[in-house]
Amino acid sequence: MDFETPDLSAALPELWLLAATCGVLVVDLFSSDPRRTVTLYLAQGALLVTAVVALATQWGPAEVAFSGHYVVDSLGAVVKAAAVLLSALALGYSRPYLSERGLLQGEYYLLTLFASLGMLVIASGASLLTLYLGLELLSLSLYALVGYHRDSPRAPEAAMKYFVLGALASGILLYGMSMVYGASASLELRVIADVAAHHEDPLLLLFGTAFMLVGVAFKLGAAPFHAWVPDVYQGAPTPVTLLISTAPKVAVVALFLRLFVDGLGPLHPELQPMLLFVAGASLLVGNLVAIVQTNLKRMLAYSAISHAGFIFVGFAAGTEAGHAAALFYTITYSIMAAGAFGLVTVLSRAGLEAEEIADLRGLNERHPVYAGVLLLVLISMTGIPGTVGFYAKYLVLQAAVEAGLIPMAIFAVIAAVVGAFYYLRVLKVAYFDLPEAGQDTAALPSPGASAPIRSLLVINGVAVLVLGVFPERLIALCRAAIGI
Amino acid sequence: MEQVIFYVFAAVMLFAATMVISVRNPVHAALFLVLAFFNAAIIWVLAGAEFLGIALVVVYVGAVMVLFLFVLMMLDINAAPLREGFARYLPVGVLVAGLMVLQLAAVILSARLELISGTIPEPAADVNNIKAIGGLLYTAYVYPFEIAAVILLVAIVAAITLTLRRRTGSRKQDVAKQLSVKKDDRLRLARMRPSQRQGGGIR
Amino acid sequence: METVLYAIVLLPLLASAVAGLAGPWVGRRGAHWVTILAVGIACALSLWVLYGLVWGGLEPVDVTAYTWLSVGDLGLEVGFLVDRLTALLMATVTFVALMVHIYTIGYMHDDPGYQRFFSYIALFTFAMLMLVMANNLLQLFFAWEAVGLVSYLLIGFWFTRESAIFANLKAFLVNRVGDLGLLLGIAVLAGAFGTLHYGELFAAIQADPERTVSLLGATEWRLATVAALLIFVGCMGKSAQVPLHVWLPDSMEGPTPISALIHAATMVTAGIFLVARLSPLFEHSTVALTVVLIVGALTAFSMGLIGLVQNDIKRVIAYSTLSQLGYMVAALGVSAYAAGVFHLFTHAFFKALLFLAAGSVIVALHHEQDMRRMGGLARYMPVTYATMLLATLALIGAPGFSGFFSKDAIIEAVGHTGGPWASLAYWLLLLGVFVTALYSFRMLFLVFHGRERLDEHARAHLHESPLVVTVPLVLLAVPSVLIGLITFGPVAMGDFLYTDGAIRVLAEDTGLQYLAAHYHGVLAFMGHALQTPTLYLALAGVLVAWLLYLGRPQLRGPLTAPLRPLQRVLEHGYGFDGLFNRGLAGGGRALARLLAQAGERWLIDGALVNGTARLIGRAAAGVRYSQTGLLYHYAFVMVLGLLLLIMLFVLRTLFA
Amino acid sequence: MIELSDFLILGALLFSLGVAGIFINRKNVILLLMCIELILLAVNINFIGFSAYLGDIAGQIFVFFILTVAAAEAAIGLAIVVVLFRSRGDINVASLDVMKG
Amino acid sequence: MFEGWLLSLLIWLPILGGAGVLAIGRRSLGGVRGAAVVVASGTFLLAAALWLAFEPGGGMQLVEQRDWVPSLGIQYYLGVDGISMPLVVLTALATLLVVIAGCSDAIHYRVAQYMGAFLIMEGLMIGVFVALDAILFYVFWEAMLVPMFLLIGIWGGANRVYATIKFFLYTFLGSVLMLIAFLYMRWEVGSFSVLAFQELDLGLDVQVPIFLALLAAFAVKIPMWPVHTWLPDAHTEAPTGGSVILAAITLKMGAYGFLRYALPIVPEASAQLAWLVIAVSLIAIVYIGLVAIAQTDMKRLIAYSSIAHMGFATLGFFVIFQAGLGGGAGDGALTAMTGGYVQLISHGFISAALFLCVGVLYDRMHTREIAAYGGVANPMPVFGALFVLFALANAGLPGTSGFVGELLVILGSYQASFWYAALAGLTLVVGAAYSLWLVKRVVFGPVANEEVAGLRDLDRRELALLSVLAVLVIGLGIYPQALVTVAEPALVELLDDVSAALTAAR
Repeated sequence: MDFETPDLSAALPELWLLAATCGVLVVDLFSSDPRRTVTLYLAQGALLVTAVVALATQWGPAEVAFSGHYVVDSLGAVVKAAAVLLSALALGYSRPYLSERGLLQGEYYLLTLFASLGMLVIASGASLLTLYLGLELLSLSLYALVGYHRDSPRAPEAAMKYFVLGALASGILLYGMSMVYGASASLELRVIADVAAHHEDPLLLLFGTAFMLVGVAFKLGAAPFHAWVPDVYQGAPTPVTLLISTAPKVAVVALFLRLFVDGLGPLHPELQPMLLFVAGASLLVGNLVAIVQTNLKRMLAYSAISHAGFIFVGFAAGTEAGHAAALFYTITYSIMAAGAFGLVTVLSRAGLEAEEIADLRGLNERHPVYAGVLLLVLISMTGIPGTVGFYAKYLVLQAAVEAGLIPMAIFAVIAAVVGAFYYLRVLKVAYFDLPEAGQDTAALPSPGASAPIRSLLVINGVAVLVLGVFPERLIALCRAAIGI
Repeated sequence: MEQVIFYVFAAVMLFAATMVISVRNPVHAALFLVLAFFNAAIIWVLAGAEFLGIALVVVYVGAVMVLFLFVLMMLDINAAPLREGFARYLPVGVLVAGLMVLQLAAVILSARLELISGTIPEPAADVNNIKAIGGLLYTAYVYPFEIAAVILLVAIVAAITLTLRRRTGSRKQDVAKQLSVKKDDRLRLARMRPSQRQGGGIR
Repeated sequence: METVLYAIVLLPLLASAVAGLAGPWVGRRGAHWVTILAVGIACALSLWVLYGLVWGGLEPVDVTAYTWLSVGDLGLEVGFLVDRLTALLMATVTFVALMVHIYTIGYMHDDPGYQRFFSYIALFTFAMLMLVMANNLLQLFFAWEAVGLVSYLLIGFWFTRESAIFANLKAFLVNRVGDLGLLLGIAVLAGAFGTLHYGELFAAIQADPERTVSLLGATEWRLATVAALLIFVGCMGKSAQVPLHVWLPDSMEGPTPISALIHAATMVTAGIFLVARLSPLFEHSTVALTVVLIVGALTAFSMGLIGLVQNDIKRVIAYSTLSQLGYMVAALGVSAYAAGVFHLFTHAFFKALLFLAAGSVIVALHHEQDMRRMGGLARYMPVTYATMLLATLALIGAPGFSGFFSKDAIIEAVGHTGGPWASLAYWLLLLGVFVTALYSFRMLFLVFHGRERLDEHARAHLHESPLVVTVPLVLLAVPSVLIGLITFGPVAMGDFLYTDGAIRVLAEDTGLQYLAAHYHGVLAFMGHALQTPTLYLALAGVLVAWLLYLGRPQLRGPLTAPLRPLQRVLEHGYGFDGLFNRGLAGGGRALARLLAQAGERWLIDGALVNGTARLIGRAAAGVRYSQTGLLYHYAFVMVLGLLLLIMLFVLRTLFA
Repeated sequence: MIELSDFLILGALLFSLGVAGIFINRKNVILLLMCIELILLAVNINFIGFSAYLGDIAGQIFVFFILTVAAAEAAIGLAIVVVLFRSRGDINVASLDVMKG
Repeated sequence: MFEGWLLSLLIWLPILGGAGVLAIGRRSLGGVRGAAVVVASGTFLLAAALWLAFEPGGGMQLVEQRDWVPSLGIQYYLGVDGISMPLVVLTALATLLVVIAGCSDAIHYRVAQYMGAFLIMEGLMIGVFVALDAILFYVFWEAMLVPMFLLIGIWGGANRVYATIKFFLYTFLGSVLMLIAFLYMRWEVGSFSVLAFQELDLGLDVQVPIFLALLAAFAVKIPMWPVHTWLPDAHTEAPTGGSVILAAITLKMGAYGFLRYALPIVPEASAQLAWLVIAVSLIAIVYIGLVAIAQTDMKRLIAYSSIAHMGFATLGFFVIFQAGLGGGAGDGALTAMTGGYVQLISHGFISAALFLCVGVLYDRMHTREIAAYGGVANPMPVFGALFVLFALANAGLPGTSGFVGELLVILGSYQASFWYAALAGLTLVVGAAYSLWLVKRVVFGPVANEEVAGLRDLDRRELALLSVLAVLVIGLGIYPQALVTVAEPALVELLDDVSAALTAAR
């Protein structure tokens, strides 16, 4: 039997990140720095380099490698770059929070890096197997990260819920994959696409597709597979919440596109009603329940559900524009979510999680700059023009309208209006409420963050605005990634 | 003949699986799960997947299930009070599970798909299952294989992160922690609010 | 000529601006001098114009001064139409206004709002001049509203008095009802003919008098009738015809000079002028004319009756104004425009005189207006008494006095008009004469004769008013007495108003034409009066008044006892005031509150807007409840979702 | 001769049992992990059935990887169970309700 | 010289200036006020330059067209015609007044944010009026909500949170449907250019939903009955400046939307559904007028009167289909539409003035309850005079700007139906009732209490602000031709387009 050494260079970003992760592991082992500065910078550096490598080596027309398990294309490059950059951003916000709670250990960075590696794998997965493994790599790292704050009363519970439900979702996804495999006799998405396009009776494929959709919708936190989202967002340490709500979503969008576009694209007409169902349910549940939340992280979790609904509207459009819209939406949403959770991180300090909405009372009075960031992020999530959130919704709606899904588009915008309410409620607390008389202002959260992190937050907020005024680059990038 | 063997072992496996989810004692459940795995292994061998059958027994029964039992016993959980409510929710559970089986069966047994008529061919005697798998693993599947390796690494790191207790008794000065102390970390002013409406209308 | 017209109009405006805006700088003297000077010049120029038009060979002027707005084909302009009708009114307005201005110096002597008052009355003069000089309906409407505005300001001049600001609001709103009619009438005309210029409008109507307009469904109405009736609603508002008269008695809350100005020369006469000016339109609608006649006659009689039971000296005169306006309107209703306008003309003098004289009394008694606390003043205030007596005689139509000619002409004209409505009107007007005499002399006797019912404080300071007050009285008394003798022939009986087409009468046999045909000079007319019941009714009225209030006051109780219910009705003004205050104003406010409460707060805001919000909140709470926090419920929901997907979308294709 | 549908039905039953186990069970969290193992076993049976039916070895290789991942998953799952137990002293599923709503 | 940039300057000078004011922050109160006044004045001067540079009847002018988001076909496309230009100038004027009014001690809390919000909003509102790309329009349209939300919420009255959230959600809901309509049209036409939209030849079945979507946006903004209830709340709770801008400008945005979008893009549907708009306009005039009478809060009363007055605008715009569109004797369509347009500008002056007046009182007494006042004219004669003037203008007195629009609309709508004119004409009575009853209870009468007795009259700044508006109110009332000359050609063109489209459809 010939044993050929495969051409490893195709997977350069993954290999680099894996190598770098191992390097970080070793370095951290021998580092005695309690602040883990070296580890942090190495990890962030590794992620940034990964982004560069991905864009530099993988942008271009699709090429398959590793016997059909790996695909090199622009979508992968963009998703990888976005995912690792967002991961790096999440790391950037994390240190003060962790160090104040005695959580600052090298493992945190390692797990984040492993999660990022899982995202990379997903982004380039060209077979059911690779996608599954990438998803598990991502998920397992995240399970551990959610439970990372062992002494917190909530984190273990959140981790347990996340784990059990995530494993269930994986099982359902796998069941679907087994059906698709049975119908197409291959694990390779190219072959599956070929079979799907020429199958006269795609029932079994469709059957498998429904199961797989559950798995993907779960990971994206779309209703009715959303139940984990609020509990995990609330229970996880805030920097982890930040991570969960950003980078993995981008990867999961890639997962969707790989599975249901590259692979089962021909089935879209049958798939569309399911996607609409998921989209509608997410918009409804997310926006409704967010209204009655008092915990900021939980509220943002429900808002994440509703945003997942919007992403699914883009998927449901089924056109390239729709896919590009979903990708753009996810990336920009991640930037906003990073800003929001970043703010919570920055405002928190030991002994006080600034995660109740009421904790923001009088923020504008105390920290007008932070209040400004909050304003930008939240109105962006609302979809007000001038911020990037508008273009996210815009692209999705345009795709929906042009795919003839006008009722869905109308439903989505009305849901967005309902959603505007709870964002406004937060702004109301931050801007209109003053610190209560007699309330010691010192008892309110104040930034325990260092200057770099504060500027990071401001940059994050301004990015929302700048991208909202000059969205062309990013839109063009996302469209090019899809191939428009 | 094969059919009979299949049905017998399948029946035992289903019984074992049922017991897993219904017995009172989690240790018994784990043992029933072992039983299910054994039966599955036999069925797999019937279908020509000898390597996997063996691996299932070795890896699962030998390692994973032992881990389960180990944790179960380590945590020493009182089983008795946990039975409450089981019967109450059972009908709904059975209903949904039954519905699920019906749906799955409806598709699998649908005449439109030729799954019913399809038979599993006899495993060819000359095919070496282990060799075939091994040959592919390191060539066509090298990339997934590497990822699997990383997954195991993650499992190690994660398990350690989550469960390893660093010694807490040692006195160590944490300057960052000292610096970031605020008044409220030492002194907590209890703020008593009048009972407040839950659910966040505009206040 | 045009320069003169500009000067006449703009001088009072400028003076008003100076007195109003620069009040603190020009001071009190400055304010009254500048306004009096301006109105005086305007008066002189108006007389010159009148003279010129009648004797000096001036041609009537119709010029456009300024394009206010032009939209598409519709040009809305400001311009002057000065013919004899206008000139007559200009002269009257400016003359009376001048007298009022002078009189005001004395009357408002101590008032802190001195400059403001002069500013207002000059503005009033300006607005009225604009009104009578307009050559198109839009400008007329402008001035019409301006008159309303200034009257609003003047009635509420003492804005700290609740009653004053109630009265001015009422006056404005009631006038606005009339204005609505006028505006709609204008819209009808503009819509039909695309112009608002009098000349063009009249020509257009003349060309097609039978033109119709559809209002409700397919029913076609004659355009002339619709427009005339709508415009007459405007007239009813301004000229205080029943039932839109309710504002006028209350307007007595204003300072007395303004009452004089409003009731004599401006404002209330605007409606009469309007109908006269639009005679070419009204002539095309007998329906409209009949309505005008009935409304006028009803007003003339019914308002006079109310005058009988008033105790406030100014309110008596106010009701007398209402009654006299009714006469004028009735005259218009029988196409006796000349008689109506003539009565307007004479009435301006003696009514102004009545008010100013009453004002003289009021000031002398330190703002006492209740006649029950007067009496026997004749000996203290001889000039006031004399002028008031002359004015009263003019009012009741004593032969030879100016009022005699104008009122008799109206009554005769109505009497010589055929038809049942005219007969009814004739009887009402005749009875009105008796009533007029009764309440006029009742007032005169109560104020100037009999027992002094003054309080001591008032009596101590009682003396004749200063010259600045009495001179205008005398100056007004002269025309009150004489003007009829001089002008009756040409203006009312002659073709003064017809030659230059200011007024057009279509019918060939109106009552007035009959009179004119049988007119043989002033003396003959007076002689003829001896044969008519009018004179005797007036005499009877005077006698009854003397009997009840001077000669045999003790008879008053027994005689009036049976009439007590009637008295009560009269004291309540036939219930119009109640209807207005409680019914319309109160009802309107109740309706408004109902709408605000039920429509806005409950239905739209409560049920729809906040209801939706509540609904969403409930739904949210419901869905939230499903998030129990329990792992098995979460898993259950997920599995249900999976089953739903399969059932709805996969099995569908299986069984399709 | 074993029919493919037999395999698949077996898988389906096992899958349903596993899923039902997750939402019926209110007891021990570890039982949930066992149920997950059941689900994965069901998937594996499907894969092996198809693999044999199609004569394609890829299905078996997938099963191999699933076993690997399942082992890793079990390790992490049990680690979380331990953490959970340490933090609250029991691993009752019904008591995992601090966060809700 | 800079004409090619004039419109951009008008948009961006206030926005960037506002950002600069924000940056000054709490460092220097004087600096903030000075900078804000300078920026607002500069913008106003630019607007004045715009008026001078504008050629009446010259169609779209000062056009700027650049790519903005080329991959979506969104352009940075600006231009003005006779319809938008006066509104731009009005915006600059109103903002200048508001900024100057804000330089008093009444605004002492977070002055930089206050000024910054107004300036940024000014740029956005101007953007709404000059944008010729639908998405650009939408961006400005929506972005404006945020500063207004903050203005009401931070500096508003006691019930401000309810009011501002209601305001935001209501208008947001209306406008998102418009966005869908834009997206649909862009799908049809391949561009977001408004002018391209106007060329679009859509079937009636498509036009009607588009019209309804646009109606949702514009009706809420104007606002029309029954989606008006955000307005009284927002007006009431907003700080004085916020009320002024809301009344003077943002309501006009809705009306402008009808002129720029609804009528020219979907003329057939507009004609088809004109009865609906006419009906609610008449309801607004009569019903809302009555409701205004019952108000006990000054600002609420004025807010309701705003709704009633905007009913005249919408009546004027939509009665055209029944009032002899396409010429003819009297040309009621043009009359009505011009009337509606003049009403917009006039209402901008009058409502701004009235809200400023209420602000003057509020700054002194800190209550808006009518019952707390009475006899204000005694201690404040100058104020009383001006207040009476504006109230009379609000009641549509001839000689003030309030009359012009009402007259033209009544004349024009008579061409459609006598009863339209009659119902609209009821405002003569109802409008006078609520305006003057307010005057009676607040300005006139005996001094109500000690507090009123102690009021001081207008200071020079207040007097200057109100005098400017008084001059404008009277000026427009006496010489409306100045405005009509500018706007009429554009309105004629609009009417021609609409009538041509209707003819073609038949």
